[in-house]
Amino acid sequence: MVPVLLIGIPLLAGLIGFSLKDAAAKTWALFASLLTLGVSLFGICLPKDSRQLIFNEPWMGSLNSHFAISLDGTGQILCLLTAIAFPLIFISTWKEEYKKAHNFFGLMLLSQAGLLGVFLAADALLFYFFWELALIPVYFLASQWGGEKRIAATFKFFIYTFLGSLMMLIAIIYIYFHTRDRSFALSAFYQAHLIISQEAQGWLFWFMFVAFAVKMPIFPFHTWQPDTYEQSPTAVTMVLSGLMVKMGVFGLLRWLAPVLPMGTYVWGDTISMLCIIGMIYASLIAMRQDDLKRMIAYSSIAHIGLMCLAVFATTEIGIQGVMIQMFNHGINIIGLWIVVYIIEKQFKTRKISELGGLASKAPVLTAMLVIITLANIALPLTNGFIGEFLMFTGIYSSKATVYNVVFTVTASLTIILSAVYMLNMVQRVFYGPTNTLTEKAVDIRMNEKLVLGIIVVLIVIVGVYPEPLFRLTQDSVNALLSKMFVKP
Amino acid sequence: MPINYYIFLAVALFCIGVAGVLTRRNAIIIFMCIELMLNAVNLLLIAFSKMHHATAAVTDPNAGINGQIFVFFIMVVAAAEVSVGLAIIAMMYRNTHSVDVNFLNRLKH
Amino acid sequence: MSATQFLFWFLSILALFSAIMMVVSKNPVYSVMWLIVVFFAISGHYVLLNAQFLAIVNLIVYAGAIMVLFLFVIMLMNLNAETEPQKNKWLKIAGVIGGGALLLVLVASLKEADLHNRIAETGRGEIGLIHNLGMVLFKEYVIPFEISSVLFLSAMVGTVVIGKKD
Amino acid sequence: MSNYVYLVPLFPLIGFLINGLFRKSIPKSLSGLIGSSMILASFVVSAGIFFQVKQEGFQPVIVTLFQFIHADKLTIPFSFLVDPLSTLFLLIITGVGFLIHLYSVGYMKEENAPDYAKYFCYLNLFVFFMLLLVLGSNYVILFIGWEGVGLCSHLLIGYWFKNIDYDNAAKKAFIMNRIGDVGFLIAIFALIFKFNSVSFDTIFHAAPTATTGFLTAVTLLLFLGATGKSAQIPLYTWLPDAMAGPTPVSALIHAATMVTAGIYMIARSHVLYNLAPVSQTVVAITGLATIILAALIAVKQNDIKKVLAYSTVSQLGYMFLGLGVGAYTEAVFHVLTHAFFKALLFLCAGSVIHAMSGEQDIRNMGGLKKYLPITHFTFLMGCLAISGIPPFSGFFSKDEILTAAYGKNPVYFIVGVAGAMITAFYMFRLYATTFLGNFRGTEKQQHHLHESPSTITIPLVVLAILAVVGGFLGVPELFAKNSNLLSHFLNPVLGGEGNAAEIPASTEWMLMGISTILAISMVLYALSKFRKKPELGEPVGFGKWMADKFYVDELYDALIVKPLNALADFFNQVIEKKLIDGLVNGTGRLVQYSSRQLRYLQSGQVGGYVLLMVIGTVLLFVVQLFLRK
Amino acid sequence: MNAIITSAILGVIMMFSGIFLKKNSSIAALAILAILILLIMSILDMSGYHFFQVDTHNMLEFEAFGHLINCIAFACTLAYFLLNARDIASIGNNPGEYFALIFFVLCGISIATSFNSLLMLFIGIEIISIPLYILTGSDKRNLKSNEASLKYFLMGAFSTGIMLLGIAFLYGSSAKGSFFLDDLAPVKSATASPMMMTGLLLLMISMAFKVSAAPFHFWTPDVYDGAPTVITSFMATVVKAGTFIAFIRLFGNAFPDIKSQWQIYIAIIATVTLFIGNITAVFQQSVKRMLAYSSIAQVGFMLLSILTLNTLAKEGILLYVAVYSVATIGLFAILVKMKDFSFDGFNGMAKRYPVVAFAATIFLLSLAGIPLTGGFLAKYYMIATVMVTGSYLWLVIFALLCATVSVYYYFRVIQAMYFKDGLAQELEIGPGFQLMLILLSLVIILLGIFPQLLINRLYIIYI
Repeated sequence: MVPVLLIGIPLLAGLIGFSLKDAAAKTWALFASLLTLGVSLFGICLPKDSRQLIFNEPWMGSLNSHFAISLDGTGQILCLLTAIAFPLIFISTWKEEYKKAHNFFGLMLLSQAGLLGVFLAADALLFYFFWELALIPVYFLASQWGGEKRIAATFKFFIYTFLGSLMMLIAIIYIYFHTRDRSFALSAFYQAHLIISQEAQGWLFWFMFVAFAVKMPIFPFHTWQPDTYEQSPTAVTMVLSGLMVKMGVFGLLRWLAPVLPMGTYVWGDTISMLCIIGMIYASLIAMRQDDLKRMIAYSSIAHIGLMCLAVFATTEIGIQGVMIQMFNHGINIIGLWIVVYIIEKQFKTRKISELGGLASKAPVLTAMLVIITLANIALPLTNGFIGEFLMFTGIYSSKATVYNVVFTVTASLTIILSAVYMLNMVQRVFYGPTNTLTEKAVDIRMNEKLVLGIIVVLIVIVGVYPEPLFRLTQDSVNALLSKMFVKP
Repeated sequence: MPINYYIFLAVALFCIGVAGVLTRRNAIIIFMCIELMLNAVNLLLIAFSKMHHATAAVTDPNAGINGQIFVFFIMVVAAAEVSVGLAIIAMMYRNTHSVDVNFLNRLKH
Repeated sequence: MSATQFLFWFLSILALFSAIMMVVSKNPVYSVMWLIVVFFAISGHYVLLNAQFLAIVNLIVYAGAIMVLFLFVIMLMNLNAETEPQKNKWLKIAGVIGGGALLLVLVASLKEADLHNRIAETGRGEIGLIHNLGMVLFKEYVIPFEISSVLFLSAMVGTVVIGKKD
Repeated sequence: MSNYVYLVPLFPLIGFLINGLFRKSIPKSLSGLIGSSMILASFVVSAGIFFQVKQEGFQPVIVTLFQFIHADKLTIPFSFLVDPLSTLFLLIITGVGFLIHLYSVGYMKEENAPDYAKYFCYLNLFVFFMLLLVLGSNYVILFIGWEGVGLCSHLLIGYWFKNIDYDNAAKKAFIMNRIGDVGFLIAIFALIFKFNSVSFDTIFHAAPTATTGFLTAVTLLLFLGATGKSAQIPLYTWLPDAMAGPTPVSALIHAATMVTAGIYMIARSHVLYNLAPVSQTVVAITGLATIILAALIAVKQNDIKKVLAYSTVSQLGYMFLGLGVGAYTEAVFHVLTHAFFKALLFLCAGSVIHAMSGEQDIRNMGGLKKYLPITHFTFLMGCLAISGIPPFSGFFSKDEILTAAYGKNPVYFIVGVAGAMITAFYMFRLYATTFLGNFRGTEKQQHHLHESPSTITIPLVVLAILAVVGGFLGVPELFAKNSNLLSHFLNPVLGGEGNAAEIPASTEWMLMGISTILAISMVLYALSKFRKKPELGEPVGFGKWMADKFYVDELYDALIVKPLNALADFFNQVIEKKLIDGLVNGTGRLVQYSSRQLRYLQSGQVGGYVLLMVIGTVLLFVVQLFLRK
Repeated sequence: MNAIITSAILGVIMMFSGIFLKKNSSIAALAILAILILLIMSILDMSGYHFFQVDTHNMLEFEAFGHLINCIAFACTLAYFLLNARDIASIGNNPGEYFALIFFVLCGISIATSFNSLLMLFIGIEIISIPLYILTGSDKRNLKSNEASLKYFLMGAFSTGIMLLGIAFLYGSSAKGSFFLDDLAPVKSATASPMMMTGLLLLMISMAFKVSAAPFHFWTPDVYDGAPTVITSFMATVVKAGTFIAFIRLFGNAFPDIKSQWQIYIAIIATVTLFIGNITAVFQQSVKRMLAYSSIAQVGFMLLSILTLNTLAKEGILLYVAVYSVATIGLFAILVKMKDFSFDGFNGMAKRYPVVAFAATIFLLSLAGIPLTGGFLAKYYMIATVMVTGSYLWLVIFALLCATVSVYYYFRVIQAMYFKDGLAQELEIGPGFQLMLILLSLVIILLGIFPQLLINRLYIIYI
């Protein structure tokens, strides 16, 4: 029942939201998202084998597709992230005045429903449905409330992802016809690789991977991202980079690597190369960005690249790291966006070169940002460290490739680079003397303080005592790994 | 007569009709060319009907009669088409005083 | 060469020739005339093939009714040679080539058809007689016969809608 | 007692939290008090631990707080290791740390309350991480402290963040450390891969099973980390810039404690190094090179703190030399003494700067002897100690390292002694130029020259005493049997002389003599050279090279920074915008274009349409004809 | 049989209604009533209540599939009337006749969905075509309308000629010398004789023309563009559906055994259709014309079902026809109310007419094949039916690439409605109209989530 609620609450709330008055819609959305958070927490507290966590009803008879959703380990952590993220987003942008606000919040909730659906679906067709359902509202949000070049940018984003998901659709159908009893069920998909030949797995892999690679995004499928992030309203950017990006990694973990183990194994090295190229490439570009949003966008590309790399290392430690890092990255980057949002609200600019010296005017904001930054560059005792440490360990001890050491070493260069660009940003925005623009800067308001406070607390807690997350993900990691192919 | 002769004759007439449609601009002439095509088909059908008759007459005295019935229907339909077609052409002539199919060329690209 | 064969060849050549004339002649009226000749030739073929009924119908309906209708229209619009603007040369050539190409491919795809032993018998067989046709038409083909009334009705209505002045 | 070891880092943490969270509300006096008292508390605890540890037959204790990470078969507890080595460092950190906190209370008076609180909260945080570093019972905890202290040094160097240069220095420090840290991290990954654990005891027990090649790689990577943290070639350039921070910070972080983390770490993993002779050689040679390079640069520096910074670098070089030749105890001993006298020197410098109201250039000083008697005296003690004049502390520690170096390879010894001579020279150049001669500063400065307040002078005195007598903790066996308390104390951990070669007593006497005589002569030469006419002009020739630090920074800039930026720009402008994005948009444009062209098929002319249809038909038939064959 | 006879009778009734009823609105009302009757009749027919027991001498053959298609077509027509009946009546001066002709077309469609002999196919197609020639030209004063009707007529007649030639060859090659679909295919040998292939190809080409598949589609854009918008709506949806079913029925019942020999041509035609339809649509400036091209593109997808002719194909085409017709009718209904058909004409629609904009968005999303709309499942079936055969994967990929292109031009409208601001033009629409649009969009979403509501009807057997 819990998964149904998780999807149903935001869905219904969103639909209702369309009909509300603007002011009411805002409160309504916050309320709904908090409710969702409560449900998801409840679901996580339930015992792993509880019947409450699974829902399965026949859906499209002739296609033998079921409305099957289950809140298992892989999804749990991301559902938690999604459930946490939305209230944070709503609170942090509480003061924002959207025109047609009821539509805005309605769409936001719909996108949440879609995201949760993606993370919960246990049926390929359903997964595809939610995959798109999450995309459409975000598209509307971004091109309705975005910047001046929004239409072109977001449309590019839409075409990109749509093409990707169509490719995935082909793969899904192909696999569906090769399951034993013509079914879309996840379990059936996990069996399909026994029937599908290795060559077929080879090309199927790409068909699926493209969809996920675009979402993550992996070099060279990434060019939609900076523009879209730059043009979208910050609230949407948070959804995009904090949550939707995870759809890609999640898809990789749950729908690709275990479903096509041979394909994944065969192409592993190629993809890893792409990931590493992308990481370094993005980090270098991030060093030269002057727009805060673009800078963060590229840094996100680099971080996601690492996750993808760790997935293809197919080691338990690595994948555990990915799971945890997905959560952490979501939290951290949302924090960063909030800071960007605050800055943009105050100074009407995101240009790093036009800012400076905020530290003396807004010490609290500075402190918060510094902590989030440190988490982003994976300093010990922040959540970032846990994830990246595990992932790197996993990559190094990977049996899936013979280049594990090379990968580790080259990838670890980004540890340095990330420090370079993040510190640059902090220094040029917050340190140094104030200028005419930042003269009359004021420190953050209560709601922002609250949100950032929560984020910082999460960062530190997870960084110091990650045990709960380990326990949350342990089993599902084993389950996934048991289905992947690792050369003995 | 060998059936091939009829086939090739009909096809030839048909293609002359097609060529006419392609080369002329006068709507009426084009329409007449189309009529020619139909007649070619009629001829072919009757030839076939006789062919089938020749092969199966012993078992079924009416063998191959369908072809001729079909021709009958084609004529019927053709007549109907002609009435409509000429009406359309007349309407166009009334509005433009031309029967040139390329005279009106508002709809393109 | 028997009379039948002679007639066959004569009618065929006549049909083809007058068809070509119909296409090439500048003056629409001539075209109509040539087309009527074609119809007569074809009717001749029908007679050869012992399909007298259709031969007659062809003459009455086509050569009689339809072509007269055409003639009326042409006269009505008094179109003569000058009134028809000519297509430019290249399109004409393209058209001819197109028709020729179609002929070629059709012939090519039909020539393997092993019909050398099949013949369309001339001068014999009762099926072309009005009696037999009638029997079949009003037995097996009564449904299409009835339904074609709908066709006529719609054609009639259409002609009225289009034709009547308003 | 040692089960309460977690109290030691806990106190500074509390101090950090209090000062950090209530920085706005609490008054200066209180925050200073909290800051220092917390350190004092943990010093007391550590002292208690020390007395327990130094009893005979003490077995190292591991105190586990909680499971930090466990994934797959890898479990990393958050646990502390109490043994002589860590205890010794506890004492150094908390002890010296406390003195410097005390000193700071006076030194930072001018700051306004929130910044004052911020300063102490950073300082406490630093101590916390430093303690974590030395207490950690496995490499990951050590690494946590490792990066933590890096962070704090970054924050403290950039303490006066309004000054862009200081920020740059701070950034440089952090990034250079990060480079080293990556090496460290990779080493940890390798260790995990090999031994499936990160805790010291497990690894050290299993180490002999690993191949030498593997161990060499790991130790070299660890050493890379150490060069970053402890400012050795090639990653030393951040330390001199780090002098941008407040002087006490330089004293605590960049002289006494943090920079010695590398030595601690290598001493910790000496088991691995003993198994990897190649790495040892590398360590030794790097140490030597650093000694000479830094010393030479120091000779021509005129900023009082810069001189001390470079001398720190070269002193650290001695420690690495010691580690390289397997004289771990000696190295640690030098860490101890160096902590005393270098902290002392820095604090004196601070006192001088304080008195000169911010002036740091020694060419504008001189003759301060009579204005700042206490400072002058303590500074002199420091100089003697660092120059290795018997019986000051520096003499013993440095000498033991040199002796051990000789045992390994006479060349090491010669170079080391040369370094010692240069050290003596520039230290006394500094001393003479600052305190002797007559005052060269402005009237205003001269007007309010004055001895610093007691909060500043007391630490000086204490440290001076330690600098003088500290050496007797490790008197060589040469003088009296079992006189080397330190090595006896550390024996359980570092196993006495490690694999340093034994050399006959007579030779040892001789070496000691040589080095001593040379050092003293250099001291006298420097005094005679600079007491009357200090060099004030711009250096020329080789001197200029030394003064400009052999252009190492410029070299790095040209070799690494510039190309990297160029590459980044290339990616950003060409690959990203032109190539990839161009490709994507190009597809779109292609569709548009073909659409515009295809439209012309729709000519609007029936003839054309029919023609196209016929052509289509013909083509289909052609296909069919082909397929039929 | 119910459908055929009833529609004919109703046609006649509508024909005379013009005489007795003066007001357009009342004629429209009568038409709506009539179509309702027709729908009910055919539903009854499907449910096994045959009112007219006629021995068709095997000329017609009624089966669930055909009945279902009839129902869909009539239901769509009902929706179409409910939305646009008044607009139809006000095309010209003889409203009764327009409706009469539409009913004759429906009669033709119900023949085309149940023919069993080439003769009936021919007559059915003609009964569909001839009234359409008229309706296209029904806006007599409008030269565009004249031109469209002339072009349509000439090319239509031409394609009829081709079709007849094809039929002639098939007749010649059929062993028994009959026009029944069952007798056309080769008896013993699984390979078609050259003459049969010739006839089959010619027939395929003419059918391709009727459903406007490239490269025989050239009449479509001009005719759709020139015809009165209401009529375009009818032609692009119900008529296209009917003729397409004739197409699939012809090849499904006549030549299923020699599929392997003609599949490739369908594949070629489908490829060309997808390419030309989608690519050309991209650059259109008028939404009406864009929809014309999009209808071509959609046919490209539908053709995939003829390619395979398996169960999935039958189910899929059913869904596809229904969803596509509903969406297109909805869009045209909006278009009918507009003066300016250019994309900019839609600017700011969302602000002024949120309901209309929302419905239009759903329709467009469905046409673009976005999940949760029926359009997605329709496309899904088309892809699946090809993929299950294991061959022609390239065609699937190509089709999906084209689908991506189609997103471009469909979303241009959405962007105009929602993201571009501008003065939306005045539309005279009542609440009923808006309600109807909402209903249609709900139908689309419903079919997008529960397709079996429609598909399962195929398998319900009535005695």
